[in-house]
Amino acid sequence: MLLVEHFPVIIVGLSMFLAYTMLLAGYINRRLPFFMSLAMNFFFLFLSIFVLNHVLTEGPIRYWQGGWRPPWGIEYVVDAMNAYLLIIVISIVILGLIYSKRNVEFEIEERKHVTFYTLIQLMAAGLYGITVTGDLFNMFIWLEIASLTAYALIAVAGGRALRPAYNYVIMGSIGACLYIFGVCWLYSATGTLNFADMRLLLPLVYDNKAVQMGFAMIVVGVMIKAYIFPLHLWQPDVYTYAPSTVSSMMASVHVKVMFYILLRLFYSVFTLDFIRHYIGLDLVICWVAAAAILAGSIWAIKQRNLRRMLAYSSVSQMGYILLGVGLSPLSPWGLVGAVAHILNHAVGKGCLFMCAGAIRQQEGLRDIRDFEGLGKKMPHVCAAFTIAAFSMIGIPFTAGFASKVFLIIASLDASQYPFVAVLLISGLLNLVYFWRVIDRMYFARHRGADDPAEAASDAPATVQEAAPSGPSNSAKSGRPLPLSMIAPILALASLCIILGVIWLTDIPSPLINHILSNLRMEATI
Amino acid sequence: MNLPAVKSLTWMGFVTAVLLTAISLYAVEDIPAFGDENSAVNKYIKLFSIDADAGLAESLNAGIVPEEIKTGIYDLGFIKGPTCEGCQNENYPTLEEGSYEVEYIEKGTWLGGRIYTKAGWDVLIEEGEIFYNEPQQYYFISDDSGELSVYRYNWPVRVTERTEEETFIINAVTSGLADYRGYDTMGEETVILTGAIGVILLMRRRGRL
Amino acid sequence: MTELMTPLIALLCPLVASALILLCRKHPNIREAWTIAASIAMFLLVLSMAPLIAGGETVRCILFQSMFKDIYIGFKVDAFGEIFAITASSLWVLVSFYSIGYMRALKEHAQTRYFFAFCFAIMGAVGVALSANLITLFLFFEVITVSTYPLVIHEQTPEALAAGHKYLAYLMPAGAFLLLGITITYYLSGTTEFTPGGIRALASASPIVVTGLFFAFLLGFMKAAWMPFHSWLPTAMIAPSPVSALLHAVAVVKAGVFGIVRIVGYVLGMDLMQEVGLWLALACIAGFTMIVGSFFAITQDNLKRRLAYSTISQLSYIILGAALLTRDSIEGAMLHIPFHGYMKITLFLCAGAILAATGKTKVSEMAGLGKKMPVTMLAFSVAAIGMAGIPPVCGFISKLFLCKGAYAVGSPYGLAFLAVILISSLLDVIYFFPIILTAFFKSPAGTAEETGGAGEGGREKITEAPLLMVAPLAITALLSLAFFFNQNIFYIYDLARMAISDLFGGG
Amino acid sequence: MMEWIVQHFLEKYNFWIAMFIIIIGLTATIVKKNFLKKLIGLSIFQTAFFLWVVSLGDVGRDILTSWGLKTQTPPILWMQAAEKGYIYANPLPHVLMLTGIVVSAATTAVALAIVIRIYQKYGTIEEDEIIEKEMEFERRGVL
Amino acid sequence: MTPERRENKRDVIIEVTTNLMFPLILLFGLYVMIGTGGTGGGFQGGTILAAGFILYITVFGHEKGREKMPESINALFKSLGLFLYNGAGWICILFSMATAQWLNMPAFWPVSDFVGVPVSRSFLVGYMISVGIGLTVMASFVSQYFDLAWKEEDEMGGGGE
Repeated sequence: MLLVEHFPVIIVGLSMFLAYTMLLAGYINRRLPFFMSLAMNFFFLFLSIFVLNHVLTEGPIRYWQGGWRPPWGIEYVVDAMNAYLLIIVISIVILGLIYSKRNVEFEIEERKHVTFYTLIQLMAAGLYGITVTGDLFNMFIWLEIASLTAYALIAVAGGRALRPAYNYVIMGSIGACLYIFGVCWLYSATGTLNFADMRLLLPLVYDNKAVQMGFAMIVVGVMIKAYIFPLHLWQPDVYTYAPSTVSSMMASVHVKVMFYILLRLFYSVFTLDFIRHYIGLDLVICWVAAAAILAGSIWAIKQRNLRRMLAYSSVSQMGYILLGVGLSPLSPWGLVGAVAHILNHAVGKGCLFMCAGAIRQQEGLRDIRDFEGLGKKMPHVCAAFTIAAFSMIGIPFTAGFASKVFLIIASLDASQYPFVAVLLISGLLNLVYFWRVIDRMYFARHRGADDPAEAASDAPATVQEAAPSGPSNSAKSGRPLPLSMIAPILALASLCIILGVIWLTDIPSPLINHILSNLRMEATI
Repeated sequence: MNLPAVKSLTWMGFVTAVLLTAISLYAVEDIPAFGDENSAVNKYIKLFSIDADAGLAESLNAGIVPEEIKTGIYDLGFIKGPTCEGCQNENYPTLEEGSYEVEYIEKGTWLGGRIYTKAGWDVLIEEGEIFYNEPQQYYFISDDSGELSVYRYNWPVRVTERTEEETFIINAVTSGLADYRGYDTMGEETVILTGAIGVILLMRRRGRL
Repeated sequence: MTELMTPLIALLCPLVASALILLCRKHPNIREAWTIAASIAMFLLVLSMAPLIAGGETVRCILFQSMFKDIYIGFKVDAFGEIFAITASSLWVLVSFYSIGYMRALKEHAQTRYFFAFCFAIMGAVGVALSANLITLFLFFEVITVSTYPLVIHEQTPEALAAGHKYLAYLMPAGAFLLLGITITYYLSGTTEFTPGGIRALASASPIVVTGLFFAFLLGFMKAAWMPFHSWLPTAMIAPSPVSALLHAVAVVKAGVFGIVRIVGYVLGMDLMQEVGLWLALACIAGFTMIVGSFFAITQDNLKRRLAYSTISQLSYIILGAALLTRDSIEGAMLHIPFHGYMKITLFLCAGAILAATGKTKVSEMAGLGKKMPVTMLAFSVAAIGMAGIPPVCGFISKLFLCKGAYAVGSPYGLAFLAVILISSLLDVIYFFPIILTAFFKSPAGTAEETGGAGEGGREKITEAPLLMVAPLAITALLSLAFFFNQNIFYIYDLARMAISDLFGGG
Repeated sequence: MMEWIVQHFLEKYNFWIAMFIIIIGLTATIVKKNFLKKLIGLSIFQTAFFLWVVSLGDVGRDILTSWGLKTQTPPILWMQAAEKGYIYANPLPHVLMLTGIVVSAATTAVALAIVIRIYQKYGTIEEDEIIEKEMEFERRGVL
Repeated sequence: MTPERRENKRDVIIEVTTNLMFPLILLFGLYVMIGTGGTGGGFQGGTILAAGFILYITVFGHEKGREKMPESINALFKSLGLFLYNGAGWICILFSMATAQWLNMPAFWPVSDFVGVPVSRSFLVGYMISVGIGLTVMASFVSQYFDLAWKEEDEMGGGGE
C-alpha cells in the first residue's frame, strides 16, 4: 500500500488525535493549542496537495478502514472532487485560524480559548471526515461532529447569539435525523451502506418507493444544513451573532461541505438518470435554486446590519451552486459552474465575513449606515471588502465572474432560458446591496436619506432589523488591526483576483475533466 | 428568528406531520415486513432471474456457475469482467474456475445461523488465503418455480459466518461495532468528547478550562 | 497576422502607472510624472503598430486559451481598432497634462484616487479597442464602467452620488445585456471572434433570434447614449471637466459606438443586417437621436450639458454611418470617431478652462469672454465650426463621407437620411454659434466687472487659465484644423481605407 | 383493501408505531414554543427512529409461520445454535443505532447547556417572551 | 433549574447507602466494561461508572464530588480513552497496514498470544478499546453533569452582538 494512500486517513485521524491532545495541552499553556492546531493544519495542507496530485495522476484512492473490503467495512474514497474540496477546506481553516488569533482574544474571554480552539479543530476534523468518507453512515458521524461543534461555537458568543444557536440546534438535529432516516430507508431496500456498492445495487430498486422517499428525506435533511432557500430560516441570525471567526468559517467551508454531501449523493450514490426519470427532480431543483437566488438577494437589500446582509447574500449564493447542480443533467457546464462557485464563494464570502469582523473589532460598527469614511480609517480591509464584493457581484477579473459565465452558458446549453435572466438579474441585485456598502465606505460624506436604496428600504427594514443603529453601544478596541488579522483578509482578496484570472484560462480544465469523470458525467469540456 | 418566523415554524410543523404521514403511506408498500429474515437488510438482495433450462441446474450441481449467470453478474458490474463498465473492479473478484465453490442446500435447512426458505445453491467466491482483504462475494441461486433467481448475500450473513475466525469475538454486535465498523465507533466517542467540551465551553465558570 | 507583445505592453503601462501612483500618493509631482510617462509610453506603443497595420498586417497577441473551446483571451489589432486606440491614447497624453493643471487650479480633493481611476479607465478604453473577441471586449467594458464611477462622483456631494447611481443604473444592466448577447453568440456560433464581414455561423440562425441578439447587443452598448437610453450622459456631466472631456467625449461613449460598429461590421455582418432589415431600425434610432439630441442641446443653458447633448447627437452620426452599410458611410463613421474626438475634447477642455478661470458654467454668463481669454475662445470657435461641419475643420471630411454614403444607398431611405444629416448639421450651427457670438461680439453688461469679480475665488481680473490647461486645448484645436488638410496624421486615413477594404474586400 | 391492511399495516406494525411516535416528536419539536419541550420532542423523534431501525434487524417471521415454534437468538455465536435451529438476529442495525444513541445524547447535552444559558440570560425559556425581551433590549439599546 | 439555591439538608440514610453502593456500582461497571468473555460493553460500562459518580455527586455535592473526580483527572481520562482507541489505529499505520485492524493480523499474533487469553487473539487491542471507550464515556458524562447541574448566577451573556 502506497504511503500517499494513507494520507487522507492520516489527515482525519490525526486531526482528531490533535484535538484530544490540545485539550490536555491547555493545562500546560493556554496559548499552546492554537499553535499546535495551526502547525498541524499546515501539515495537512501539505499532505492534501500530495493527495490531489496522486488522484490526478494515478486515479482515485480507495482506502479500506480496518482492511475490510467494502461492503463489509468502511471505505474511504478520494477522487478529484474530494481532493479539490479537501484543499479548499484546509486552506480556509488555516486562514481562519490565523485570523482568529487576535479576534478571539477580543471577542471571547481568555479562559475559554483552549476549549474554543479544541472545538475549532474538531469541527475541522468533522469537515475533513465528511470530505473523504465513502460510507453513508460514517458520513453521518462526521456530519454530527461538525454540527455539534458548530452549535457550541456559535453559542459561545453569548448574548443575542444564544437563541439563534438554539434554533440551529433544533433545525440542525432535525436535518441530521432526516438524513440518517433516509439513509436507513435506503439501507432497508438495499442492505448496504457503501457508496460504490449502493450505486451498483440501487438501479435494481429504482422503482422502490422506499428508495425514492429516502432520497427525498436525505435531500431535505441536507438542504436544511445547507440553508437552501425555503429552509434557511435559522441561518441569518446565526451568522449575524456568532463570533466572527466562526461565522466566516461556517459561511465559507462548513456550508460547502454540507453541500458536498448533496453532490456526492446525486452523482456517486444515485445517478442523474434516477433524478431525471424516476422522480423528475432536476427542474424542480433549478426552480428552487432560482427562487433562492432572487429571494436571498432581495432580503439582503433590505438589511442594514452588515453581517445579516452577508448572510442573506450567502442564501442567494448557495442558490447559484444548486442551480448548477440542477442544470448538470442537461449540460456539463452546470456542474462546472457549481464546482467553480464552491471555491469562489468560499474565498469571497470568507473574506467578506472576516472584513465584517475586523470592522466590528476596530471601529465597533455593525450598521451599514455608520460606515462613512471607513475607507480612510481602515484602507486595507475596505479594499479587500471591495474586491470580494466585486467577486460576489461578478465583475470581470474577479472569481465570481467565471462561475456566473459558466452558469449562463449551462442554462443556454440546457435551453433553460429563464435562468439566464435570473442570473443576470441577481447580479444586478448583488450590485445594489454591495454598492451601498462601498458607497458608504469611500464616497459618502453626508449621513441620511440621500441614498435612494436605503430610503426605499426604510419602512420594511424596521421590523426584522436587529442591529441597534449607531456605533454608541458596542465594544470596540480603537487600536489599528494587527497584521495577523489583515493578512488573511488580504490573502483571500488577492485570491479572488488570482482565481478570477485562472478561471478564465484553461489551466483548471484537467481538474474539471477529472471531476466530471469521477462524478460519472459522460461529457467533458 | 422573529415573530413571523415563529408563526411560520408552527405551520411548518403541521405541514411536516402531514408530509411524513403521506410519505409513510406512500412508501410502506416497499418497507420490509416485520421480522422478515429474507429481506435485503437481513439476508440477501435479489439481483436478477433467468428461466431455468435443464443445463443450468446440472452445471450448478457439478459446481460450475454457468455463463448466463456469469454474464448477468458481469453486467451488473459486481465482478471483474469483460463487460464491466466503471464498476469498482478492485473491490470485487473474478468469477473464474476454481475461485469459487458451489454447494446445494435443501429447503428448510438451518446453516450458519440462518434459515433457507428456498432450495438453492450457495456460491462463495473468494481469492487468496482466508484472511484480511481477500475479495469475497456471496451469492445464492434459488431454483423456485422454474426460474433461477440470483441473490447476493449482505452484511449479516458474511459477518455471522466469519466473525469468530476473523476477529476472535463471538459477539457479532461487538465485532461489528469495534472491528468491522470500528471507525464509526471512534467517531462516536469523538462525538461524546465533543459534547462534553461544548458543555464545558458554554457552562464552566471555574477551574482551568 | 504577426504575433507581437506590443498590445499587452501598451495595456500594462497604465496598470503599472496606477500601482506607482498609489505608492507615490504622498508626493504629487512624482505621482503625476508617472501619469505623464505612462500616457506618452502608451501612445508611442500604440502608434508604433500603426504603419504595420496600415500596410495590411494584423497584430495578434494571445494571452491564454480559455476553458471554452476555441475561445481565447487576447488582442487582435486590426485597422479599425487601431484608429480608436490611437485616438484614445493620444488624447490621454493631452488630458493628463490638462487635468494636472485643472486639479491644481481648483485644489480638488482625492487627487490620487482621481489619477488612479483615470489610468484604469484608459486601460479599459484601449483594451476595448485592441480586443480580439467579444469576451475580451466585455472584460474591458466592465473595467471602464467600474473605474469611471469614482470619477463621476468625484465631488461626493449628494447630487454627485445620485448621478453616479444613475450612471451605474444604466450601465450595469447594459453590461448584463452585453453578456447575454455574447453568450448567445457563443451558443449559436461557437466563436466570438471579430471577423470582417461577420461571423458566418450566425447567418444560419433564424431572423427572430438574430433580431433579439442584435437588440441585446444594442442595449449592451448603452454607452453609446442612443436615445431613449441617453439620460445618464448629461447627468454624469457633474464630473470634473477633464473627466467629462476624456471619458464622456472619448473613452466611454466612443467605446459604445465602437462596439456598435464592431457588431454591425464584424459580428453580425453587413449582409445579415441587410437581409434581416436591421440596418433600417438602427438608422432610424440614429436619426431620431441626431435630431432630438440637437433640439435638447439648443434648450440647455449650462455649457457642459449643452456639450453633452451635442455629444449624443454627434455619436449618432457614427451609428448612422455604420447602419447605412455602404463603403463611404462606414468610412465616414470610422473617420468621425477620431475627428469628433479631437473636436469635442477641445470644447470640453475649453469649458473646463472657463470654469477654472472664471467659475462660469452658463452660456448666458459668457459675454465678453472672447477678449479676456482669446486662446480658449478661439479654440472653442474652431471646434464649434468643425462640429457644424464647416470647412476648414476636419468635421467637414467625415460628414462629407457620410453624405456620400447616404446618397449611395440610393433608395428613398438614403435620401431621407441624407436630409437628416444636413438638418442636424444645421441644428449644430444653431446651438453653437450663439456661444461664439456671446463670447466675442456681445459686450458684457454694465456691471461686467462686478460679475467678473463675483466669480469664484473673488479675483478682480479674469485672465487666461494656467498654461497647463491652455496648451492642450490649443493643440487639439490645431490638430482638428490640421486633419482637414492632411487626413493622414497618425495614419488615420490609411487605417480607415484598410478597414474598409477588410470589410468590403477589394480596394 | 382488506389484504392491503393485513399486508402493509398489521405485518408492518413496527413501522407504523415508529412513524406515529416520530410524527408526534417532530411536530412537538417544531411547534412548541418552550425550548425544553422542543428538546423533549427531538429526543422522542430520535428514539422512535432508533426503535424502528433496530426492529428492522428482527428475524424469524417465517419460522413462526411455517416451521413450528423455533425462535431467533441474539447474534452471539454459540455452538448449538445451528443444530438447535436458532437463527441469529441482524447485528448491523444494533451497531448503527448504538452509535446513533450516543450522538443524540451528545446533542441533547449541548442543547441543554444552551437552554441553561438562555435561562440565565432572559429568565425564561418561552420563545415569545424571549423575542419580546430582545425587542425591548433593542429599544433600550443595551447589548 | 430555579436560580435561588437551597442549602442541602444532610440525610444519614442516603449518605450511608451511597457510601455502600458507590464502590459496588463502580465494580459492576468495571465488570461490564472488561469482565465479560470478549470485548465490548465499553459504552455500557462507562455509563454505569458515570452513574456511580453522578450518584455520589448528587448526594455529597460538588465539592466532595470534585475531590473524588478532580477536573484535571477528568480531562485526562477524556483524552486518554481516545488516545487508546486512536492509538491502536496509529500503531497499525506505523506498520503500514490499514488503520484500526486492532492488531490481530498475523504480524501481531505472538504479541497477542503472549499477553492474551487463548480464546481471543484480539485480547490486547480489544481491551484497549473497551477501556478507552469506557474512560471517555465516564469522564464525559461526569463532566457534563458537573457543568449542567452547576447553579451559579453568572454574568448575562458574553461578548456577542
